[in-house]
Amino acid sequence: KIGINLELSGRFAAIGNQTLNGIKVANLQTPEVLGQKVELVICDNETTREGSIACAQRFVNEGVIGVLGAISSSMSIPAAEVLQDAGIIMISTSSTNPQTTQIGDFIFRMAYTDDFQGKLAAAYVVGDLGAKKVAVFRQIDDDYSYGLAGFFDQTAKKLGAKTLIQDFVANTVDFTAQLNNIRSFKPDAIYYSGFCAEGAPFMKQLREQGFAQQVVGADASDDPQCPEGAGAAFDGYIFTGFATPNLIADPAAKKRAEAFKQKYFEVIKNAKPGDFNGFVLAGADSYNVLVAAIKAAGTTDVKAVRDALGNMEHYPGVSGDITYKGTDGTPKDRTIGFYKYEVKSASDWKKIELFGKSTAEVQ
Amino acid sequence: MPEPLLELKNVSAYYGPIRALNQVDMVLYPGEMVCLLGGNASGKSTTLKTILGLVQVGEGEVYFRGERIDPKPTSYRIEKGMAVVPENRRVFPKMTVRENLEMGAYLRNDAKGIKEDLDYVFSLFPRLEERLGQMAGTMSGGEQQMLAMGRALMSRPKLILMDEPSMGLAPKLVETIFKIIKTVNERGITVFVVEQNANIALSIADRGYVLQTGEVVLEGPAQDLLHNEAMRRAYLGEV
Amino acid sequence: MRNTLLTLATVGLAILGLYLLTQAEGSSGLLSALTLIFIWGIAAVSLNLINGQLGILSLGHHGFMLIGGYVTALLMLPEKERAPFRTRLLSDWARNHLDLDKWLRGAGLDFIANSIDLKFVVALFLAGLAAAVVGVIVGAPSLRLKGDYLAIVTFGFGEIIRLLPNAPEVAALTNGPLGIKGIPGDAGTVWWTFFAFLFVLWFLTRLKFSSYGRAFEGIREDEIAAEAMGVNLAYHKVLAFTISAFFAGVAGGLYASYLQSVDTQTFNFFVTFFLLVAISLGGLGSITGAVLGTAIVVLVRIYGGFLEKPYPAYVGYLGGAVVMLSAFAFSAYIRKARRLRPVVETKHLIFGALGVALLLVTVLFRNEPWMTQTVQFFGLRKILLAVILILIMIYRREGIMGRAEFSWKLIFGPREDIPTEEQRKQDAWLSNPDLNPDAAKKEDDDASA
Amino acid sequence: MPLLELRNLYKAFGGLQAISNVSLTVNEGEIVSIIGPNGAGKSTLFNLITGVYQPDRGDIIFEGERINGLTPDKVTRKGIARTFQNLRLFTHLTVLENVLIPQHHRLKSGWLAAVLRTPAYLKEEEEMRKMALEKLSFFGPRLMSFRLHQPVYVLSYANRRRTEMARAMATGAKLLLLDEPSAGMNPKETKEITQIIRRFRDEGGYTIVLVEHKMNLVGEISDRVVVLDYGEKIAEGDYKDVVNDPKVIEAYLGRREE
Amino acid sequence: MTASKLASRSTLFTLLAGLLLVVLIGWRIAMLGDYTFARIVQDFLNALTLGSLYALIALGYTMVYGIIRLINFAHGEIFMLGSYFAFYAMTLTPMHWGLALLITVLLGGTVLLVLRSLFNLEEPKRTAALALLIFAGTFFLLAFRNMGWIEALLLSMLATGVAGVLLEAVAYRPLRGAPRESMLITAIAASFFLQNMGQLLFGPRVQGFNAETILNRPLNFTIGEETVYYTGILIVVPTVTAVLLFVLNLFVSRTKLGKAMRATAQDAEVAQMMGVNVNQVIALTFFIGSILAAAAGVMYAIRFGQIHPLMGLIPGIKAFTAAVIGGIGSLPGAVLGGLLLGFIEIYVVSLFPTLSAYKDVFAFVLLILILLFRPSGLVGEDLTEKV
Ligand SMILES: Nc1ncnc2c1ncn2[C@@H]1O[C@H](COP(=O)(O)OP(=O)(O)OP(=O)(O)O)[C@@H](O)[C@H]1O
Ligand SMILES: Nc1ncnc2c1ncn2[C@@H]1O[C@H](COP(=O)(O)OP(=O)(O)OP(=O)(O)O)[C@@H](O)[C@H]1O
Ligand SMILES: [Mg+2]
Ligand SMILES: [Mg+2]
Repeated sequence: KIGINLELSGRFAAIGNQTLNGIKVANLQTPEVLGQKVELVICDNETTREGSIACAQRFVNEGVIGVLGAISSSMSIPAAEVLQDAGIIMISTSSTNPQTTQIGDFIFRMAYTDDFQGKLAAAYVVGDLGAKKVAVFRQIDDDYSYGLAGFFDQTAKKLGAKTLIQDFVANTVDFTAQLNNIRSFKPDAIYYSGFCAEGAPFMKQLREQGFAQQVVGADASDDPQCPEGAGAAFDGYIFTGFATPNLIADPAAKKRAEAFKQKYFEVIKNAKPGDFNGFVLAGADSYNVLVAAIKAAGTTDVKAVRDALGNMEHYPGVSGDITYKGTDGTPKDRTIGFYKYEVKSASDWKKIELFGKSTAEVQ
Repeated sequence: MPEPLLELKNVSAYYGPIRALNQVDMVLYPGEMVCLLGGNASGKSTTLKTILGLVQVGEGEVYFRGERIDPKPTSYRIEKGMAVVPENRRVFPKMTVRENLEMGAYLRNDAKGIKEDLDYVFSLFPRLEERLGQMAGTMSGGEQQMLAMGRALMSRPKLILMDEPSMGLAPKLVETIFKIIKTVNERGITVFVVEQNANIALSIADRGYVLQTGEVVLEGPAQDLLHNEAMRRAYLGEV
Repeated sequence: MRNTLLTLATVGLAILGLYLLTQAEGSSGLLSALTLIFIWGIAAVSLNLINGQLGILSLGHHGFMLIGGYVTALLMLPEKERAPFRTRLLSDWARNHLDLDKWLRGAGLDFIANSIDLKFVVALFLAGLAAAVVGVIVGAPSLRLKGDYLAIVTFGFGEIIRLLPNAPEVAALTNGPLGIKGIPGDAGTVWWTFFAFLFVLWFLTRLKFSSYGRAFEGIREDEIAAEAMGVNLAYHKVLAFTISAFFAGVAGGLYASYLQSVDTQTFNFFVTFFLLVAISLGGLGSITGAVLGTAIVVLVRIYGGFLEKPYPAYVGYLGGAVVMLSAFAFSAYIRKARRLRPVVETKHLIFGALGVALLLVTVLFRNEPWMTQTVQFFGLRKILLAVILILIMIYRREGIMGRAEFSWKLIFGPREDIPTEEQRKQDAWLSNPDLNPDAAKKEDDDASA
Repeated sequence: MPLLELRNLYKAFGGLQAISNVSLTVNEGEIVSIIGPNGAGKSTLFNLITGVYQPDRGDIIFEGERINGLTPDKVTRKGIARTFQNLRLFTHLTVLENVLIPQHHRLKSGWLAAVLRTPAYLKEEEEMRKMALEKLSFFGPRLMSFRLHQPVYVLSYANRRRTEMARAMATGAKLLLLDEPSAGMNPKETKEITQIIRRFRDEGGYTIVLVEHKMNLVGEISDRVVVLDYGEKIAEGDYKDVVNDPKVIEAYLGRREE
Repeated sequence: MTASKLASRSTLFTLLAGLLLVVLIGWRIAMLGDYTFARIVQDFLNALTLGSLYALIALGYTMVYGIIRLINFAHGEIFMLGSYFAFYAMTLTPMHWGLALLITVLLGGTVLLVLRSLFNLEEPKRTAALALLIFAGTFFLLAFRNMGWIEALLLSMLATGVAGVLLEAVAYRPLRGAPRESMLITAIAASFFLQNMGQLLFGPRVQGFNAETILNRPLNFTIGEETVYYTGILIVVPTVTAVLLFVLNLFVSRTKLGKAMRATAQDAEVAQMMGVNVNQVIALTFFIGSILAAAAGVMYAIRFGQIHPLMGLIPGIKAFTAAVIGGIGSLPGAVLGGLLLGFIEIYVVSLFPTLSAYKDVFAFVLLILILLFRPSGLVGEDLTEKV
């Protein structure tokens, strides 16, 4: 029995459902372990902390072995507190805040952490793009965006660039004043660490107000809502995110991912091409590693499974090679992909894969 | 007997579990002036509200100009020719005197007729003309009462229902108001008036009904009621 | 006397039940539901004090809860913090100065120290106090305003309070938008919330049925009249507002402890919205109603989950048909009970027709793929809640309890406020003694004598 | 020393001089009636005395103390209570509660004592209840029996007027200002209320100023009658003199018929 | 303190506050240094754009709020519906004729019913003509046109108006005469319902609303060296708002129906006694309010390029705020309030860049200050009652 705690409605519903699909497909591929059928208990946390805690508690009641999710750090952390206390394994699919896995030994994640993402992006913007001045837009009331912007800002400064930070809050739609603020700063590039709900109007207004600079974003932009929302304004937008099959350096892992992608489009019939992304892979792999750990432990005893998971080395996941041994629950080596949107119109857009970078390299 | 203008057949009305009217029968003929009397809480206001449709008829039927109107909404009944001077005045407080009067003529479209009636109302209540632009809510109690009367007259009704029109009026005006009611009645408008001032009311009315705990306990020509011994004792306070 | 005994017995039973529940296997879901009911119940009855009893639409309750949450968080934060914090000024201070348990142990009162965490009591009290102080600051100037002007100002204050912990100047203490995590959660368990809830209920019920409570209700009914009757408007409004803020702060503290984290997004306007829904469902002005409403809302939110499970589409169609048909029957029933005619309104026939149509569709197309495919609707619970609320407002506009409170009399005693026919007759005799059959008889007797 | 003294009061609303140069003294134990045509400024006078409006000029002196500028609740606490012409009851509260609220300002116990139900508070509450019943008992069974626990909105108009009077008395005031106490009552009930108002003074010890349009009531109980017209005092004296004053007849009473 | 003294004191305070504000702004501009003239102009245009959008929303809000005195929490959701209707009209047309026919019958039928009950259409000939127009028009638009934004706007306004009337009939009408709180709660419930229904029916995700219109055409001019940017919306929305304000004000204060609306707001029972069909008048108010909401919703969607089921929440609150700042019941007040909000939001960000995330705090502080000194809003009516 495996619990799934995801943001299926509310603000992050889109990513939540993508992740859920990934888990479902993985479940179809490996429906059984130790001769028993794996039962998925789905719980929607409505993108609220309270909902996330309620889900966690429900899982404690139903006696699941492990919980997959949640997506964002804001929902993962409170659930992790409950599950850690109850001694249930949790694998957050895409929480990137470093805090999450520090809560305890039962908490794992599938993603990289933001310090890598921020550092890599800064290195790219200052190094590869050669920007001397960068304007940074962050959503100040979100753990993820705020933290990420901080890591970016630090590294960029370290690399010798000047930065100017502009703050906004969730649900902001009008950015004109902030844009006017960076006008005399004359940035060479712009870093955006927020989500698509704000990102689409942001990009639209950015272009309307005559800014032509390169904009770089992060994995929250890995969401069809971005190009579909703002259309051509997203053309040329570059962002970091979970690696898609092509960007995975390890050829074996790449193959696995490709195979999974095929399966995915077979199973999820009305999926659009853009719906397949790193979140799907992360969802699938969080399921896979848990099942693998159960198998390795040879029992459904939670403690044993946790130990198996904690000692897991080089598991061949669809998102790459997964090693938990010797970490706080964050896999050792994750590939961060760099992408670029090529957008003609809201309905005609492409995600170009640029290159991948391994977090192991930065370490 | 001519065709009745208004008829209540066996009407009962309820406020939740409380039965406020109990099998009331009443008839009004065109051109009559009928007076409704009764002690406090006997259901007089409720009777008017039932006729107007502000209180739902629980059992029984109400006919107006030959048509059964109890399932119809209030505005329909007004359209058919009722007008009302409500209990406790109830003018529109945030509208001027003029606007209040215009609201009285809401269903009419003949600008000329409205103008005539406006002048007529002013001739009855000169105070209203003085205060045309004042917010009705800031007028004194008696002034509001005049306004409520004037407003009812503005619709040129067939039947005018009045709930204590003399309440709060100076003695001089009370007389005037009953004269006005009389003239209104003589213009052919049927008048149904609830009045505590039974002496005056009965002296100008044609007939009267007396309510007690929601039941009609007495009815008859006004003169008879005026001289009815029990009636005098019960309502006119004479021993 | 009997009533007091009954009340005590009920409380005793509740404690026993709760105890058994905590011992039972697999009850943690139910327990956390109860915990939430108690926490939100405290917040709801405190909001009810202003919105229901004082009759002032206040939309800033989340602000007071947030203050309580932050204060509790800062005071209760353990020493070994998981997250790196920039400042732990307050929590360090609290650990050194507020640890009553240490003193108790020093005084040899170990058994108290072992059974309850006194520091949490103090923290909650201070949380309430902080909220109450802000309540005075907010209330004193703004309560002069009336109606919706006041509503929007309280909303404004609520939002300001909510956004302030993010301000750079205080972020060192509050950790900015990221909030404080790792508050010890054992303090937020069901016993704590239960007793806090009992206390608040006791307090507010007593307040309501005191002269002060009546004064509040007088203000709600007619400010001008209340003032003319000697009630000091400003004092009483600020008083109610402050007490309400105090308990909101307590609720916020408990909630923070339950969530083990506090931040500015948790206590957003939806919190107040949710509380409003709860108290109006139960009946504005009624404490019992507020509790009942909260219970319904929380339970629907937690246990309504089955509505959002995947099921074959025909279940949905059938469910729709049942809803429509019962809506039809229900409206007819209500109209009949209210003596409204006609019993079946033409427009309500739509419900019946739709119900029958849905039923037909289900039967006719029972084998079609779109009828057997699995569907899943997220968000049905909230829709259900909204529909319940609208229905209650339509058919019982004053809410489930209206303004009444639960009392033993309601169950055992006669209704005092609805007169019998007999009483009304007697009332009429006051105006007209002639109609009094006794009097008439007496006269007859006199005459015959 | 007169109980209440008004000295040269003025009040204007925009261009309308609602009260001009009105002076009046009321002695303890008197019943004074104020009459005058509609819109003469009678209710406005009450509003000035009770602090609902502030006079433009002039003084209001109660028990030797100037009370201009006090808020209505303070005025009430000084000992002046009123009823409203347009009825302002606490409509969703019961009759009894309506009569308890005006006693609240005399409560000595604080809110915490009220919550804790200290003996002192309970005693006060008991006294409040007793006083409420005492005031209501002026109206006999009309308000006392089942009506006591009925919410006001189910009461008929006249019963609401009675409740308002009981409520005003319960403030513990010395001076009652009654604005048309008999409105909405038939002649018989008016007679009844006349007796009751007299008993307010005789048994309750109140001083009463009332506004009325029913001359038989005014004639029966007034010690003194004051006539206002267009905001000015046009006559004052005992009932007989006043009603025969041609100015009053002209402005207010109209042609006498009897 | 007399009323007039109070008034003069509050004017004094207002003046003082205004002066303080000017000084503060001047000081900030001097502090900022690089705040060039072009940037000042740019900020002004930005503020005007945003403010006039708020004003437009507030205008529709006030139609219902000011006239029926119902805090229509669901207005934001009506606004959301308006933008979704337009969105689907634009993306789903031309559609299969069968589907078009079905929708035409459903939509056209309801519209017709609603219009009939709103305007007492009794003359059969005219009704038939109207019916023909509506059915044929809708069918044509749905089946044969790839709707542009203007057609979509019109259709959406009609459909949203009808939705508003239906909402009123289902949720509010049964509560006629109920205390204000009950209405308020129902409004909350309705808003809750529509939000979640929206999530269920339209999907929870953000949809791009990409219309090529003059409204979002980027335009610019130069001041000296620098360029100032704006879009067509800056011209269109203020104009539309001003015209609507004028027309609506005239309608409410001069026409019989407008008077009936006000009368209904003050005392619905007596309004009925005057022959006002209260249900009809309120339905009409909702119709107008919802049409305005739809228009505002489409403008908003075009401006910000996206729609989602919860999009109405914040504009709804902003409109409420604007309406209250301006003074309840006053149409010009609502517009003024909306503009003011827009200006605050922009200028806080540009004058206090580090505090830009707290612009709502500033907005609310200002709101509170305004109301403390002018308790009935900027141009609101006096609230004092005659006793
Ligand atoms: N809204 C209501 N709810 C419940 N009961 C009511 C309501 N309105 C009136 N009643 C009751 O119905 C009865 C009749 O009231 P009604 O107002 O018709 O009396 P009335 O004859 O007009 O008296 P009055 O002369 O005092 O105005 C009374 O017993 C009253 O208490
Ligand atoms: N707040 C106000 N604003 C403007 N005018 C007012 C206000 N209050 C009273 N008035 C006017 O002042 C005059 C006196 O009103 P007041 O209510 O005192 O009359 P009254 O003597 O009580 O009359 P009635 O016997 O009809 O009740 C009236 O003409 C009234 O219109
Ligand atoms: Mg009556
Ligand atoms: Mg008066």
